[in-house]
Amino acid sequence: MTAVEPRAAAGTREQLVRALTGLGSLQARDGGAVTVRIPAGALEQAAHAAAGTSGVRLADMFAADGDVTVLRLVWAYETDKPGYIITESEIEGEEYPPLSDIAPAAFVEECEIYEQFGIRPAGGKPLNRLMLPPHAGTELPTLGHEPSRPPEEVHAPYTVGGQAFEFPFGPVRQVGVESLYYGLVTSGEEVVDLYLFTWHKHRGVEWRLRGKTVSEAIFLAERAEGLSAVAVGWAFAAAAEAALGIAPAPAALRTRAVALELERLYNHAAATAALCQATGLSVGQAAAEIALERLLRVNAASFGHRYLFGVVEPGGVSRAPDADALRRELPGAYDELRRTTDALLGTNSFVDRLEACGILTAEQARRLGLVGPVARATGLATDARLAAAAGPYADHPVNVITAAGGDVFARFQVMLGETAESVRLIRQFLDEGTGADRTLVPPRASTGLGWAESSRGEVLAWVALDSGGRITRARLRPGSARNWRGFDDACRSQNVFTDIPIIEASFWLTVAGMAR
Amino acid sequence: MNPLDLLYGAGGAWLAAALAGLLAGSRRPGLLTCCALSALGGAAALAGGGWSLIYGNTPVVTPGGAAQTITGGPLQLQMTSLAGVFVTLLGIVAVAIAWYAPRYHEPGHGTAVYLAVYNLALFACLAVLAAGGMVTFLVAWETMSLACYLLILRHPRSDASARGAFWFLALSEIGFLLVVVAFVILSTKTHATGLDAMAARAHLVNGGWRAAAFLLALAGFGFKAGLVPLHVWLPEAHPVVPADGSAFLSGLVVKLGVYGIALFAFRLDPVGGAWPGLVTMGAGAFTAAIGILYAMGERDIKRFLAYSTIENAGIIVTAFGAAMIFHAYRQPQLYAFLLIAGLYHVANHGCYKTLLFLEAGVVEHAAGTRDMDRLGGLVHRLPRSAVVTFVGTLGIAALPPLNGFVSEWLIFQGLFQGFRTGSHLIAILIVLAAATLGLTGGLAIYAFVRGFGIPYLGMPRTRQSAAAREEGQPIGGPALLAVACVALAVGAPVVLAALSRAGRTVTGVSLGRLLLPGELTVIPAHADFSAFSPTYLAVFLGAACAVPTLIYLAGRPRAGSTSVPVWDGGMVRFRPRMQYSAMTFSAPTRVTFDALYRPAVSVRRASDDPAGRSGPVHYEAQVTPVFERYLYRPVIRAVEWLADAIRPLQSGDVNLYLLYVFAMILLAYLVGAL
Amino acid sequence: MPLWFARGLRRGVVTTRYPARPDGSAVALPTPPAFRPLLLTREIVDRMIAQCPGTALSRAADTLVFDAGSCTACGRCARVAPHAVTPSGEFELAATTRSALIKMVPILGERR
Amino acid sequence: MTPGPDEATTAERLRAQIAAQFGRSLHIRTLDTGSCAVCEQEIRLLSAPHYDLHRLGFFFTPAPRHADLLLVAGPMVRAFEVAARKAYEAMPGPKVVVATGACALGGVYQADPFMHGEVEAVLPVDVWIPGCPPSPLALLHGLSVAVGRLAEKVPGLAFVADENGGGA
Repeated sequence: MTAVEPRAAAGTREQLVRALTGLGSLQARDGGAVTVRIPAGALEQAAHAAAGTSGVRLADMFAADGDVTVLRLVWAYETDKPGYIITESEIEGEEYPPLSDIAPAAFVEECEIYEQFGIRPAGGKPLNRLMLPPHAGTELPTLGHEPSRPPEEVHAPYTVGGQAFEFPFGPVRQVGVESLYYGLVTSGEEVVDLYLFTWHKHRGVEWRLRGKTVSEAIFLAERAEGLSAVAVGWAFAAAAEAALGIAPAPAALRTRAVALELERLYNHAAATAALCQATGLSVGQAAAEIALERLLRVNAASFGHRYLFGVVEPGGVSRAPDADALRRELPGAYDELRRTTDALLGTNSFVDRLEACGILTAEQARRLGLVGPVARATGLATDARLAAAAGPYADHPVNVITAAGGDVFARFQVMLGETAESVRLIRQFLDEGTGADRTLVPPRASTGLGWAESSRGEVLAWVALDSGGRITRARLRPGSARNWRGFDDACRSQNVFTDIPIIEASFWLTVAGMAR
Repeated sequence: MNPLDLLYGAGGAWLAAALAGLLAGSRRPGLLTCCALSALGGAAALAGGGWSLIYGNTPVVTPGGAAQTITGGPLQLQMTSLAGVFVTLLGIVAVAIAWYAPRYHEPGHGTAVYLAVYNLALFACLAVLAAGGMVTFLVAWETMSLACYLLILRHPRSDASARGAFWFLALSEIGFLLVVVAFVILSTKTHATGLDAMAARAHLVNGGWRAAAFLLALAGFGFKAGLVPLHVWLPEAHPVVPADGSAFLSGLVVKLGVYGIALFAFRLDPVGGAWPGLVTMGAGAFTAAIGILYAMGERDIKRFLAYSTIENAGIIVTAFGAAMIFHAYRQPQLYAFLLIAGLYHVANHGCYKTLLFLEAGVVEHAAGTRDMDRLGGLVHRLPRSAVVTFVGTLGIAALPPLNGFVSEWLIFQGLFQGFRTGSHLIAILIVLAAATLGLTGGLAIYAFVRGFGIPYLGMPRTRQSAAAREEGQPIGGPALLAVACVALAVGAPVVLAALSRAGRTVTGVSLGRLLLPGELTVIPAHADFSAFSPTYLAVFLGAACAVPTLIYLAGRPRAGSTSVPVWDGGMVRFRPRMQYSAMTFSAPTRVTFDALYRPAVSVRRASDDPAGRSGPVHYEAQVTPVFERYLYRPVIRAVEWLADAIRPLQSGDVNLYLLYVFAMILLAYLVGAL
Repeated sequence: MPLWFARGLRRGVVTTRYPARPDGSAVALPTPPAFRPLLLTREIVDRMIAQCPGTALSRAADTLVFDAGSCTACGRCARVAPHAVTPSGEFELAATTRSALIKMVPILGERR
Repeated sequence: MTPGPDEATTAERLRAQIAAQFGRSLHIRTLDTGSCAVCEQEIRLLSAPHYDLHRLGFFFTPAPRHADLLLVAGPMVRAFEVAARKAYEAMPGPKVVVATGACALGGVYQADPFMHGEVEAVLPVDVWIPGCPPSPLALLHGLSVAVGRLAEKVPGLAFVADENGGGA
């Protein structure tokens, strides 16, 4: 693979935009996102230009089906003025340039697009099955037209020479965890390869969002990844708002931000509990779960839902938090968590299992386009909250917590840092005042991109609306959909099977978010 | 009338079989005749060998009179009890293979030649064992080597068989050279060519010469016996021979090497002093351990079995070496006991290894491959073979109640009594050897759990192995050997009685009652040490298995019970790739002994895209053939270099050659002039 | 480990007594709506049905069919008619028949 | 079975019932048939100190072979159907299936090529627990109801529950 390496000298965002515009034409420019139309011929060149600029990451890639399939690449720009650049190109025929050769992060999306739209990267590299199970009884509907021929069996780890075998695990795994199939390819000792089937949970959310109004759609959107309901909801709402050209009231945005940070808090607490479970530290798990439960009760007390469902709505929020309850309850719950984590950091049997376990290098994270704590633990300061041109995170800049090492312990430390940061932010947002205003949504035909930083990393949403305000294409990309692709590399850095649960806990992803 | 006369019959029958094979083997009836004759010869050899165990040594006879025969010396024949053990084995193996061959081979020209050569090889082996003089021995030995070389060349077009045959021939010839020198030393020093005469006058030779002769013989025969590092021909040759051929090589030819060692160690020149024994024992133990470790690294059933042959040869030689030590330390009983134990293991290994190779042939024909990782689930497809193979596997894994266990137990009992030498150092060294054999035994069980489990149990890994059928596959021969294995276990007392008689003719020590005080109990040479009865053990284990079975059958719940598939985590279905493979099964050993294996690991994928791999994963861990690479390759290179260095002399240009001649003459004149 | 032991002791018992005793934390939980038949009109009901993101609400003539099983307690119906719809506060809803979760609410608001 | 009039004895009765019929332990296997990961979080919390369902004699088991109760969340994605059936068949009788959460009860998704939309379409559900997600308390209540169903399913036993009139 000859992936393009970024040049040392970072061009400014405007330079890149100009470079891309030179190849095509500027479509739209709102808040954080710039849309450039690139002719299919120049797509490869454009991808080179973007991937070659340091601080630019391929954040997402998806297609939409009209009379002709349109391929959109979302580039996250992370240095001087963070934001997003969307390139859209109309693809005639079955093939488009092999983008994953330029930006490896595109591979999973290439597979997904092939499944859904039947267009594939030129060069005929084998693509994996992602969402559509091979054993599906009925023919599953796709967003676009069918692929000419179905993708090859996922990773088919037919171990030629038979010097390794596949250790099957799942889809029904331990109690109280999501369905997921691990194919653990091992030579008896080391982890040769690890691959995942997530289609046991593929619910076709993007498919069923079509034809709904954004207000109806957000109900399903936030259930795409329930543990990041606020983040996904916000990203989706923001996309809708961008499309409809409305800006929610600052108070409403602060409400969202409070909810978002609460969500981050309880997720990190849950991850801590999972880490304890994976390392066999039951007492720590119990302590962390006490903190988790208290945080969830804070959520319930302040927003009326333990998992903050239904808080975010297009145009604003459905309800404001009970600020007094929050001020009253949160510090206690947070101290509970903090005491537990402090004790954990003092427990060698715990820390030793975390250190040098499931290592990912910054290089890997960058190439794979990883986001969230996983990426930040490798030293990449990537955070979608920085990309806010306005709103609470612009007024109260978040200081991004990073760590070096990229191992489980680094991820744990990032989580700890972020919990403290979240509490600080919540306090500031509350002090500035939160509200439940909701601007109503006049329908109009347009498209928009939205984003939010969930506890698992950047969530992206993109919607295209028709004149009736109904969705023609909605793209949801929760953090999980990104970070699972780093999981097998992290596991392969390890030779011990028993570390895999620890690594999984430290990623703290959901299958739901991946399978949607 | 003595055993020798029977053996004339056997030899004649095999020559006839060879002739029949050569003339008519290309058609089914001729093939059958050939095999029938071969079996007849086998039966005769079996009878003769068996008889000679009881009869003792026959006098040396010279059928051609003292006249110089084509052998360049008088043809001297003699049947000794020591050789009798091997002749008996030869008989059993010959019968089993003769029973097996007609179904295994397709009639045809190649087969005809092959069978002819094979019967010739049988004859030559018999001649080796019946040789009463050194010239006869050497001629027979060389004939045997060449015959085996032709056997290995069954499919001369394939490079593999050419390589295997070459390795065999090259090493045999080197070995032969050493053996010749050893014999020459003895005969010149003893002024005798008859083996008896040599043995009788051996004490006249001074220690240095005798030691030299012994070491030469040990090395020379070691090439045949597969002593590490002289073993390299086995894994190369066995895979390319037809199954019965490799069965013959492992079951017998290797044993002839062992016979040669025994011949020198115990009969011709029992060297004084402990160190030759120590050398022999050390070589044996080393061979055993290395052999089984390499066996763990093999996926090809035949190569796997070949390495296990090396291991067993090592065990036998260890026993012989220990026997020599005890001899040097005036422990006649243990000396005799370990010799007997070693011979016992010879017989056992001859049976089950032949069996396993024959069954490997069945598997190869039925499933189209010998690669364990492409087999699987054969127990449902080849049930008869599975049962027979299982018996052989129990035997070779030295698990009670089968024969392998008996002989290995005896060997261990002998080694554990190393303290009786009185010398601490020697005692420690012997126990060290015992420990090595212990490790070997443990690994052997591991290896054969794999060797049986991977091909026979689980799911078939390829379509071919799923389509394997038993119809038309030979079974008689292996079954006979399975019976022999059980007999050798249950009938241990009888066997030991016979062997102790045979041993007496060599060692002069009579163990009879000391070894077998009761009818069915065995005492390892010293009553105060330990005792056990293979027969009772077999019976007891049989009962121990039967009782729970009966209880289960009796107490099986009558109530209706539902059977549901195994809980597989909700997978759509198990796939063959999800089962332990041969190489993953042995991965722990590979990791533990990686200093020896030096595995070179390579992982390849159809697309090694860092953003999500795709396509088949190809994982290989190649074991480095240490001895080939670091011992033989340099030698080969040196030889090649020498050849290159000489080549320029021969330009093929006549004038140049004339110049050489002229120069030579000139030189001669000059020399003459001076 | 001793440290954890000490923490555990200091932490005391947090375990709920439920089901022996009711649990205080239940009050904050989102619960399916309770309808005031007298304040319901067809028009209100239809608007609520339109707002319901799931399949919990439907109308058969003059009865509002409310399927508590399908209800996600999102509260959208309550926002349509805050006076007619209030949280039921009932969370012990588990039933042994599906039909037990379906409630028929007469629409009596028309009468007046 | 809604808890009897006498609240204080509910837990006692539950424990007694479990003790009587299931040797002091009723084992639960959970299934995720396409949930949004929140129901799983709530189920995990059942064994957390705040709810600690072990005190009532419930235990989680990873192997359906040992399970008496199948706790199913999610809208039963068709691709998961095989696994769901296998898990159910792997359980020894008597067994109950508890559908957990609005998805499992058909409140969020309708039947379509992707999913059945509710658990009932594939497995014989005995107890329905509403809620999105059902809180741990709701789950505890649901489990107590399930014990009642399970008790009814055990043939020819005197039900402790019925004796003190709590059998529903």
